[in-house]
Amino acid sequence: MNFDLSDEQRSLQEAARDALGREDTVAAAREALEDPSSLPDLWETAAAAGWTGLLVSEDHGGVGLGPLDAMLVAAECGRRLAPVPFLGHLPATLLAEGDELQQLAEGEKRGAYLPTMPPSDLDDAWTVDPQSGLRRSPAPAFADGKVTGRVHWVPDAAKADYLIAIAVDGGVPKAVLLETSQPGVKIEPTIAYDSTRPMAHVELDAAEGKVMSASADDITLAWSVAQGLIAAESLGAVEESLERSVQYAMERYTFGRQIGSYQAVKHSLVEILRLMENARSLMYFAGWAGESAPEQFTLAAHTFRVGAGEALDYAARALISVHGGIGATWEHDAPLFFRRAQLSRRLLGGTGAAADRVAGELLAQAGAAPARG
Amino acid sequence: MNFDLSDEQRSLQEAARDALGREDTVAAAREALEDPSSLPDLWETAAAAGWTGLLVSEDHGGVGLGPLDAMLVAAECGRRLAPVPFLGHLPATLLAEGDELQQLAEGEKRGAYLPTMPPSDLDDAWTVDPQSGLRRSPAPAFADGKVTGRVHWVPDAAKADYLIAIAVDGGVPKAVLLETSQPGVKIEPTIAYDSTRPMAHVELDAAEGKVMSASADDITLAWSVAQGLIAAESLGAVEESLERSVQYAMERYTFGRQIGSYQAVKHSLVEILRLMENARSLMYFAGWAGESAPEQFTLAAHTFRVGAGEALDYAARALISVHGGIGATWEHDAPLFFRRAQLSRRLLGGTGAAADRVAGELLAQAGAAPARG
Amino acid sequence: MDLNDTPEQAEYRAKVRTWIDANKAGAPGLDGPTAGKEEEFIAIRRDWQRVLAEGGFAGVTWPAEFGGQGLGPLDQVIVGQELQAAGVPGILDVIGIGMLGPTIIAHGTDDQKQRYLAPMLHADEVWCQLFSEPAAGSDLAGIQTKATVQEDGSWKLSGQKVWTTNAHFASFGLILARTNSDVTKHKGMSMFIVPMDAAGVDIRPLRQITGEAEFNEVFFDDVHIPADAIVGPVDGGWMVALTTLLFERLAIGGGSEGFGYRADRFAKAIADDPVASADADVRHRLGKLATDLLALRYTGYRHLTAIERGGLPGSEAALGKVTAVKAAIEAGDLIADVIGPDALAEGEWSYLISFLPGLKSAGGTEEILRNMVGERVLGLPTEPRLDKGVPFSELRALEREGAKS
Amino acid sequence: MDLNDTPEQAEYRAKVRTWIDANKAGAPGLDGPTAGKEEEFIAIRRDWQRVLAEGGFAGVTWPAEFGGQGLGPLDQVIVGQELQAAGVPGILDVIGIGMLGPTIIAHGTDDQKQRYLAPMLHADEVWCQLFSEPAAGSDLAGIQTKATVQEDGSWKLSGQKVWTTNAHFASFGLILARTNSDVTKHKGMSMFIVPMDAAGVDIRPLRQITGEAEFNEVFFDDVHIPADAIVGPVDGGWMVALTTLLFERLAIGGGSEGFGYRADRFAKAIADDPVASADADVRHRLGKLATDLLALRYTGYRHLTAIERGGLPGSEAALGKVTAVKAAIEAGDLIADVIGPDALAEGEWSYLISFLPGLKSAGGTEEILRNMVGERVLGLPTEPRLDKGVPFSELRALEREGAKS
Repeated sequence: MNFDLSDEQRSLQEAARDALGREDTVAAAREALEDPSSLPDLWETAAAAGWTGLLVSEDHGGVGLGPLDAMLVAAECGRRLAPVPFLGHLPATLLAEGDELQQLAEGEKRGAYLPTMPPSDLDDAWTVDPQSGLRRSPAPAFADGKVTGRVHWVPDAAKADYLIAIAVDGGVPKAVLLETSQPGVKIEPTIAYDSTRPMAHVELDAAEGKVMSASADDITLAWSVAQGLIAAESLGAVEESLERSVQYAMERYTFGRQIGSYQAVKHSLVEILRLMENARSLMYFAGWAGESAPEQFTLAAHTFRVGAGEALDYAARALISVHGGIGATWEHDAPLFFRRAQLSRRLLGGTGAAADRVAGELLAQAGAAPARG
Repeated sequence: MNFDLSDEQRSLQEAARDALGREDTVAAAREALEDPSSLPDLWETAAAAGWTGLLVSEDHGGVGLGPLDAMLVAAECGRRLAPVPFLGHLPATLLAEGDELQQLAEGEKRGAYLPTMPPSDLDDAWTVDPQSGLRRSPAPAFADGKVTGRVHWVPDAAKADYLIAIAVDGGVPKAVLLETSQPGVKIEPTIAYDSTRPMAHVELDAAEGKVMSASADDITLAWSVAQGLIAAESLGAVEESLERSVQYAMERYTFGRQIGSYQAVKHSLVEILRLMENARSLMYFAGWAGESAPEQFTLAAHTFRVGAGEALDYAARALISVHGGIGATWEHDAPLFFRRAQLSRRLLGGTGAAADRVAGELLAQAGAAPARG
Repeated sequence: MDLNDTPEQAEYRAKVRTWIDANKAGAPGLDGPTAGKEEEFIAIRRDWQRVLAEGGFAGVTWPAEFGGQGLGPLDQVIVGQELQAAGVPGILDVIGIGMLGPTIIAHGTDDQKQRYLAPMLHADEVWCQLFSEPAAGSDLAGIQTKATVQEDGSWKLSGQKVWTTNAHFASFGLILARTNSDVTKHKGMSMFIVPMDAAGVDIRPLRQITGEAEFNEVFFDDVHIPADAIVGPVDGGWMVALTTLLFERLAIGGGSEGFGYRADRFAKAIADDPVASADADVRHRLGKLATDLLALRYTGYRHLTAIERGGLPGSEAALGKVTAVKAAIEAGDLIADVIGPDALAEGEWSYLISFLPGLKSAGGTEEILRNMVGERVLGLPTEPRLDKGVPFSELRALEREGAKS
Repeated sequence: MDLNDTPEQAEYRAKVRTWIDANKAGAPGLDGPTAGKEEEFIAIRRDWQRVLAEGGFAGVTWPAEFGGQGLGPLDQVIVGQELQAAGVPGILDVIGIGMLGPTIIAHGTDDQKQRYLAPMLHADEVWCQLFSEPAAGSDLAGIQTKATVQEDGSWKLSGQKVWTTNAHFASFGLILARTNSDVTKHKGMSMFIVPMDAAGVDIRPLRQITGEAEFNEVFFDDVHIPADAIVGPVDGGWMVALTTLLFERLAIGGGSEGFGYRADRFAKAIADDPVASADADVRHRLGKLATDLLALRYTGYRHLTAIERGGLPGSEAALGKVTAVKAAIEAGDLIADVIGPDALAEGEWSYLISFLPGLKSAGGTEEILRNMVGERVLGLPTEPRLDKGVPFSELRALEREGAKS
């Protein structure tokens, strides 16, 4: 029994914290709301630290670490609202192969995974987030070696060199590597309520790409890893929100007392702590499952998504509330965490669909093994 | 503008409070948990006060009051957890006719309405609560002058003389008056988690009854009135819960202070107040709509059901919590309000279906009038 | 239960309606200012307030001697309802007419009433309220802005105010300042009228999450205030401020229906999506939040009834804000869950979602509000106070000590 | 991240498993007592504890000199896991072995250890914990049960305790009593061993909402306590009590997985209903509460890791109870919403729903727990205390005064 981070993992965390501490990424997030072009590009930082190849084996130019390591780094990025293009790139490296994989791992090229949800009880088919509304869109189609379809709300696509599209051929998904510059690929950058998450819609019109050897299981894994990464970013943001909230609750006085001495404030801060510790345990669950219990990884990654999402929803609002009116002003940092919470909740299927999948996994287990419980 | 009770309504409330104060119905509720036969029968009280004919015109032996008056009396019953068989009897008087109506109004006979939910977006047919599970059961069928079917969780059926069944004939509902003693009518008393609400399942096997002239709208009205009555009972229980909670919060000390001075307790009691005042406004909404805006009565009665149900869910748990461990013991009164909350939430379609109908009404309005908003 | 007008109210309503019909052609639209056109917008709305005032529909409850109509708060509500029904905006200076004018009527000198009320009514001079400070939010009596009396009886004012609506185009502000630090905090404040164009006044817009500047910060640096600009007695400002807050409560109690958050508006957004309209989770959430908003609407009628009878809604009326903000947050979350990130792009839902966190703290945090209601309505005991009987000048030292113990 | 045993743990686990395989034929079932058969049930479970003790599986962490195995808390956990996996009950006297025995080992005299520990281990004498009182729930140091020293050095004990598990068949209780009212409340308590069959001890079952008596009230009326029955110093009982509570924390930290509330158990109840299994609202609620319960399971492994390293879980571990109760309440509500009133009939869901309100307050209210975590883990300031430095005897007068001010 050792359900804790290893010394190597702690070093990785600290190194990430150091690397990301060099720029005031939170202030940059506010500036980028008015001038998106001002957003710092942290790609060099990521590549230098080896993060671009975090999940790639050393044979292919990576550093051969696992999902938990990736989540730990993502959490540090989330803490600083740092615009490191992880959500798109890392899952892409799980599906790419050959020279392109090497280029991605070494940070020479940037990848973007087109998030595609595996079939679930909600939709018995591969789907992508719709541009708008609750009805999910079908995943792109694969026919005659070509990919056609539209994928919305793709993180990190605007600056990507390679896309990994999931295209469906008679119900079977294929991972297809495309170059963003090639014919038939159109990338439309779109609004970002959270300036640090540049989003794009991707239009594929009979785009011809390289079909990777990834199986449906591999493709499901990429989706789940993406769930874990966005959850980890949220967890990091929660940690930072709690730290800032506690600090203010110690500094601010009302009616002659520090506001942190009032039960209403104290209990709310403890609620952040409770949700945060639960989410951290679920990150460990996902990390452990990714390494030692792959059959539980889908469930684990989605519980982490649900738990971290709930924690950030709560923490971002509490961070504003504890600061009173000033916390809701443009010049304050709290709204940047709120923006992060609002957008994260609705990306990659949203936390609602993640909760549905948690239920689906458990119901399937319960149905399959009626003697349990 | 006069959105308040009339003097007559206040008198009615006070008279009800007086009449119900003669017995310790809360203590009786506890005793009846172990000995259901010990439950006092308040029928004479109800008949003497004219409540049995509250909604019946004077021509038919009633007192000719409206839904708001009935809800006010129901709230007083709820406050005392008094086992007055209102939920079954009063809606029955809305559908009965002739001599039987006169007997019901005068309290000579007891009626029980078999709760039957009008078609909604959930089920496009008339349905009754199932014995168990989320799938609703079809309402009894009407064929060749006879009613066949099973209605579950019928309040007040065990002691009723007349039943009003809603039986469906080719999609059209008919209200049918049956005698409980007649062939083809079987009444099976069943458990009551809340001892003051004796419940029964009613089995109808080709039972021949009198078909009333009630229209589908009348039958829908009876359902909505039943929603309003159970909501009113809940509101009364909330008022009592708040009063008792506040009293204890003033008496009990911890760490040198009255517990009501602590924010956690204070804010929780204020939350009961908030939910209670909202529910009271919705009762007025339902009362006003019943009288002056019948086209809004369905919406109003169901919002009241939702609001009062939420208030009682919260208040009953808070009543226990504020008392600490002792509030969760058998000899304490708080659990009796908790039992009331638990059962009420699941009767007559449950508060969940009521919330769904509120949504359905508003969505229909929004769809029908796309220029609104 | 009767939502109909009394005959007198019906008559007044008819009169209002007739006037609106005759004048609405000249009324501006309901939309806010477009970027870069703020000044023009304000000029138009000033003109419209003047037209309303001349018609007798500004200061409806003000005494006739000050240009008002001497009518009751319900008549004020009728005016508001009819203007809304006609799609026509109301007065520009809601805070001045609704709260500050009545405060001056109650506590001002004759000269002050003479000088200030008529131009306020006609929007020739708009007013702003200068109470809140960065370090005195929930605890208003903790303000630090200081007015020091000069040899000639005039005052010098220094400090910072915040959350000031309309400051950037106001002519005057009503400002609460500390005039004596050697007494307990409630006892050493005075109220003044300050010209917003005085030397030493610096107004800076304060942008909210939405990106819009709904409020301002106002800085005062040795601003000269003449002796006759004090409203009420020296060191008696707290009572004057309470009057203003009472009129605020009246304004909120009478007017709002869930702060403009209407169930039908949110239902419409869901109804547009057939999948969402049939989703049990979405419907459940919609049904519950709509119930809350309808409860607010009918609670509003209960308050109006209380006002009609010459009273005020009980202190529990303040809980309406809690319900409104909670339901609107749930609605924003639901709608954005249904629509997806597109709802966060510019537009009404993005604005709603970004606006609510600020509204939550506006007018006192939810915690303070619950304390107030628990103590006033339920009679619950107050918390131990560390600041009782302590001169303002010693408070911070005491605070530090209290934190350590 | 590794949930596997170390080689030493694996070896110990194999040993435990071998022993259980050899002995489980003689083990009783997991069910609780049936009505009217409580005494028989307890006799059987006493016998089984004796068997466990002889096998070395009771008092696993007790020092060998007192009959224990001298092993670590993780080994204790392994025993529990293996017994559970085999469907075999553990010891009867969890409170005695887990908390009271270790307290006596830490603070008792040699004579006390000699006299009491062995019979406790073998369930010849079961123990109960007599700390809580009706007027001292969250504020344990507010106890009023009084022990008065007699001329011969013995004590007379009077007062009332509550929430006492196993009192009705316990031989001894460890009781916290006030021995000095003239000092502040934490400083005037002492800890005693009291025979439960002593004259003046009256034990009354305390029924819960479920109808079952999980606890007792115990009344003491001039009960004679010999001088050598004190545990620890006179007036030093608070430190002894803290030791007991520390062992309680260790027991809770190491053992529970959501207090037995498992996500799969609840999922099964929903899976039985195909309509519910496909309902978006039901699934959403299930997904969220299951997430909470899974978080608890994996939080438990983090705590075990801390214990394995020789530490204790942090104070935030106490929040596990909040999550467990919250998720279980949500599960009970969900399942009863799905099943309907039938779920409230007798049976597991009815029991669950009725049991939870009591569990919510057990071991301190949620409010006190959040205070504790906020102060210890987040370092937030405490609330002002009115009872600091005040002799116990004057506290009530002060309370009344504080309430008035």
